[in-house]
Amino acid sequence: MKVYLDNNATTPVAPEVMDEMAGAMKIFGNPSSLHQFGVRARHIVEEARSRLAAALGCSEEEIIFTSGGTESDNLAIRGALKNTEKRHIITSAVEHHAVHNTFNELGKQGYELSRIGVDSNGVLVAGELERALREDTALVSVMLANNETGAVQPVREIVPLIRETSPGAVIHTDAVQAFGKLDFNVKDLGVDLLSVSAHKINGPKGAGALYIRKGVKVKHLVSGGHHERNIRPGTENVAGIAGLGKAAELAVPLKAGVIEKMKSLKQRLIEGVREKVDNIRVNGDPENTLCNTVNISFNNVEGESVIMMLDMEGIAVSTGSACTSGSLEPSHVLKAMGVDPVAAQGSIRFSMGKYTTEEEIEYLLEQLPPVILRLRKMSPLEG
Amino acid sequence: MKVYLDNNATTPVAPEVMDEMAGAMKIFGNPSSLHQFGVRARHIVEEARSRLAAALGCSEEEIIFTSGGTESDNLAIRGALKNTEKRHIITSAVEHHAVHNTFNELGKQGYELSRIGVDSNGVLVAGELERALREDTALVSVMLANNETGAVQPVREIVPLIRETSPGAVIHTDAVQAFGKLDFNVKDLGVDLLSVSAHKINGPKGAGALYIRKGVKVKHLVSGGHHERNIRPGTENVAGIAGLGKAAELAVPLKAGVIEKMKSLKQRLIEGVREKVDNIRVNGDPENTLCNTVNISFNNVEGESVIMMLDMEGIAVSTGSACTSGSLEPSHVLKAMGVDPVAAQGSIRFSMGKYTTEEEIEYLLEQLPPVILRLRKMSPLEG
Amino acid sequence: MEEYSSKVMEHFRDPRNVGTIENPDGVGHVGNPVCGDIMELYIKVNEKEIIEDARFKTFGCGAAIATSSMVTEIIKGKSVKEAEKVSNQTVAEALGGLPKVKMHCSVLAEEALRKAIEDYRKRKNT
Amino acid sequence: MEEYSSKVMEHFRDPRNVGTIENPDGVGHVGNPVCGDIMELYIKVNEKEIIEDARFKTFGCGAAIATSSMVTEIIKGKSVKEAEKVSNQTVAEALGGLPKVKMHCSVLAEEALRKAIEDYRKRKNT
Ligand SMILES: Cc1ncc(COP(=O)(O)O)c(C=O)c1O
Ligand SMILES: Cc1ncc(COP(=O)(O)O)c(C=O)c1O
Repeated sequence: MKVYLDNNATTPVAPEVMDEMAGAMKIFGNPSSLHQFGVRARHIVEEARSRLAAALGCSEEEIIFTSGGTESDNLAIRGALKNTEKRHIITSAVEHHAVHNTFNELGKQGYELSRIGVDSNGVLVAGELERALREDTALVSVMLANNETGAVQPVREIVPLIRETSPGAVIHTDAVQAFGKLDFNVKDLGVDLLSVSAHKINGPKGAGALYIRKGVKVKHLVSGGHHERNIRPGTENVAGIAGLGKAAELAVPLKAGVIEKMKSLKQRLIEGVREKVDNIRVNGDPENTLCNTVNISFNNVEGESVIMMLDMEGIAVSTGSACTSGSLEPSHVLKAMGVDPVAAQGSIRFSMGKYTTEEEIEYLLEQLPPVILRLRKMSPLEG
Repeated sequence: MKVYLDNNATTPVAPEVMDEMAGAMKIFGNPSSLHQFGVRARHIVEEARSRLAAALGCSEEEIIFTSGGTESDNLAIRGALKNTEKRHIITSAVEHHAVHNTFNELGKQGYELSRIGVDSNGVLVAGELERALREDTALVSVMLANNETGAVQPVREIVPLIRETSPGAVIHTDAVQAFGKLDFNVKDLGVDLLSVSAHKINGPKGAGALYIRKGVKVKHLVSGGHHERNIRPGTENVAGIAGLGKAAELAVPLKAGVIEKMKSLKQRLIEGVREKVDNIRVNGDPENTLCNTVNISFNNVEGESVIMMLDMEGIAVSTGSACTSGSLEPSHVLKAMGVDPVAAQGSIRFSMGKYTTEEEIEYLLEQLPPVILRLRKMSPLEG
Repeated sequence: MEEYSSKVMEHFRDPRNVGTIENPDGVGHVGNPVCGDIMELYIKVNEKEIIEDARFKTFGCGAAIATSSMVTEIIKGKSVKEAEKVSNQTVAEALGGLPKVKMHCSVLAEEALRKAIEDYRKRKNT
Repeated sequence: MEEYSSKVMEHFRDPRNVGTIENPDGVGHVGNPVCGDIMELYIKVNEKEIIEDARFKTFGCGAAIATSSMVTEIIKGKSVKEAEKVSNQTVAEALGGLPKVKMHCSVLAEEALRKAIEDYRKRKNT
C-alpha cells in the first residue's frame, strides 16, 4: 500500500489539472504575439487569471503569475521595498525559508528587522507585534498558515493594528499553505500582497501567483519584456498557469466538503497515535491548525530514520519543510515554539491531501507504532 | 491552411516532449523529499539535467534550472555581479530585452556601461569591443544569435580577446535563439555563463537553464530553500524541467538534418520574396544568420498591418520580438544596424521551425505579395 | 496586448474609402513614419457645406487603418460643422473601442479630420 | 540530497549488533542529541586483544544507524590494534559511499570506536 502523507511538501496533480495542461500545451503560441496563435495562448492565460481571481476574491488585474511560492514571496517583499525609503521591516519567527531567508538577507543589506515570536502553539504573539510597529515600518510579512505545524496566524486580526500604527506599511502574507485548506478571501483579510503556489493545491510545480491589491506598487526583480504588466517579465509558463487556474477553481475551500473530511481524518490520526504510542507531543493546537496538518514529536527517536522506516512500508511523511530535508539544522519553527531541541529532532509532519482516505490513516496507525518501538530500542536516550 | 512562421517567438511543443511531461506530472513528489515519492521526482530532474548537459557539452553540476530565458539572463548578469566589486560592464547594442533592460537598470544603479555597436548586418564590431575592454571590466554579455535578425555573433572569437585584456571578467552569452539551430558546445565557446530557454526548442514555456562553468560564482537573486545548489531556490518545475531535458535531447543540432532542411527553406523564402515583391531589403547577411530566420523590410508598409493581413490567411509572422508586440518603439536591433527607421517600421521576421514544410513556404509566397500590394496601395508613402 | 474588436477587424479587413480625391476641397496630413503612423485624409465638400466624399491613405497598424476607414464613413454626408464635432472618442466608440495602446490612432484620425477641415476653410477663404 | 547506497539501506533496514553489552571492556559515547546524533559503542575484548563482540545504540538518521551497524561488523573479530586503523573512510567505503551531507556520520562512528578503545585501554591500565 502507498500512503502519501506529505501534502504540505507537494500534492499529486489532479487529473482535471493534467487535462487542462495537456490542452494548454497544444495551444502553443506566445501570449504576446499578435496573430491567432498568440491570441489563443493569451486567452488561456487570462482565463486562468480570472479563475484564480475568483478563488481569491479579487479582480484579474490584481494577479501576477510567477514561477512559484518562493518567487512570489521574494517579489512581494523585495519588490515592494523598492518603492519606499523606509527601512524597518517586520516578520514572524516561523516563516517559510522563502520569507525567512529573504529577511535575513535584507537584514544584512542594512534593513532593520523585527522578528515577532510565537507562543507554544506556534501562533504569533499579537502584543509583541503591536510593540514592534512603528510609524516608519515599511513592510510586515506574516504567513497565513504555517507549513510545518499548520498553525493558523491571526492575519485578519493584525491588519487593523498595522494600519493604525504604521499606515504606510505594506502588508504581505504567504498563503501558500492556507490556500485551499482555509476559507479566506483577500478582501476580508485586508492584506496588500498575498502569495500562492500551484503545487500545494494539486496543481503543477513551478507555477505561482502574487495578489497585488490595486494601488499597491511592486517593482520587478528581473528585467525583460512587458509581460505581467512589467512586474514579472519572461514568456509566461502557459501550461503551468492553466494548471494553476484549474487547480484554484477546484480548490475553492469547502468545495466538495474536502476540508470537513480532512478534519475528521486529522482527529482520527491524532487520537490513534496518542492511543498507540506513548511519550509523544502534538505540536500546535489542533483546533487552530490547518485541517490537513499534524505535527508530532516522538521522544528519543530521530526524524529522518522514522521517515525512512515508514518509507519502507510505503508511507510518505516528512520532518519539517521539504526544502530543508537533508539539512542538519533543526527546524526554526519548532525552536521558536520552544519545543525541546531533542524532541524537535524526532518531530514528524503528517500532511493529508484531498485524496487521503480513512483506510490510509488506519494503515499508518498500524505501521507507525512498531517503527517507533524499533527505533526507541536502538536509542541510547531510552531508559 | 495554417502556417506558423514565428518560431523565434515560441515553438510548438514536440509530441515527445508532451509525453515526457505527461509522465513527469504523474511522478508528483517533491524532489527535495526523502521518501520514494521524492526520490522518483529527483530522478526526473537529474535525468533532464544530464540530457541538457550532454546537449550543451558540459557536466551536470554546471546546469542550474530556471523559469526561462529571461530569468537565466538576469541570474547570470545580476548574480555574477554580486560577487565582484568591479563596476564596468559590456554588452552589445542588439541584445534581447532580458539583457538589454537589465543593463539599463544596472546603468541606473551606477554601473558603467559600454554598449558595443554592430555593423549593417547586425554583427558585433569586434574592434569596438576590443577598445572597450578594461582591466576592471566585471562582465561581458554578448548573445550567440539574435532573435530578430538571426545574426550570429562572433562569441567564440571574442572570448580570447576578453580573457587577455580583462582576465577577471565573467563572460555570459544568451544562447536562447542559438540553441538547437547552431552547432556549438559550451567548452568550445569558452564562455562562463550561457542561457537557454525550453520554449524555443519545442519545449514548454516557463522552463530554462543557466550553464555556469565550474568555478564561476553566481549568487541567487531570490532567497528560499537549498534547491539548485542555493543558486535558484523554489520547488523545481519538475514537468517543465523534464520537458526541457527531452527537448534538448531532440534538439541537439544537426540531428535529423533539421538545420540543413531549414537552410534550404530559408533560401527559397528569400529568393521567392525577392522575385515577387520589389522594394524590399533583407536585413542581415543570409550567410551569417540562423538557419531558420529571415528578416525583411517591406518599404512603405507598416509591420503590424502585414502581420494582421497574413494572420487572416492563417500565416503567423511577427515584427521584432514577441515581448514588444504592441509596443510603439521601433526595434533597437534594426536601429543599431542603421536600418532606415521608416523601413524598420515595415520589417517582418519569418522564423521557421522543425515542422515547417516546403508547402508552407510556397503558401506564404503566394499570400504575401498581394498583402504587400494592398497595403502599399493604401500607403501615402507610395509615389 | 488587448485584442481588437470585431468592428476594428471588419474595417481593417475591408477598409472603406481608400484612395485620394482629385482636386479635393481639403486635405489633412498627419503623423510621422518614424513613429509608424501617417494618415492623409481627403474631403470633397459641396456648396451646401456637406462632405460629399472622403478618402484616406494610411501607413500604420491595424488600428490606424480601421480608424481612418471609420472616420471617412462617419463624416461622409455630414456638414462640415457636424464633422467638426467628431472626436477621437466618437471614432473609437464607433469601432467598438480600441486597445489602450492604440487610442493614439483615433487621436490621429481626429487630427487628420481637423486639418482637412482647416485646409478646406483656408482654401475657401482665399 | 543524494541517495543512500543499497548497502546503507541494507544496514538501516536490518542493523547488526543493536544493543548493549553487560560488563563491556570499553564504551565509546559520542554526539549530541541537539545536533541529531548520538552513538554508543560497546566492545568486549578477550585476553588476546581480539574484539569478540561489539554492540551499539544510536539516536540519529539512517546514515548514523547504518554506520554504527557497519563499524560493529568491521571490528568484530579484529585485534584492537587493527581496529584502531579503521577510519571513517573505511566505514563509508564499506557502505558503498555516503552522501556528502552524511559523511559526518562516519566520522562519528570512527570517534565512537576511538573512544571505546581508549576506554578499554584506560580500564586495562587501572
Ligand atoms: C508556506 C510556504 N511558503 C512558500 C513556499 C514555497 O513555494 P514553492 O515551493 O512554490 O517555491 C512553500 C512551499 O514550499 C510553503 O510551504
Ligand atoms: C535571445 C533571447 N533571449 C531571451 C529570451 C527570453 O526567454 P524567455 O521567453 O524564456 O523568458 C528570448 C525569447 O523571448 C530570446 O529570444
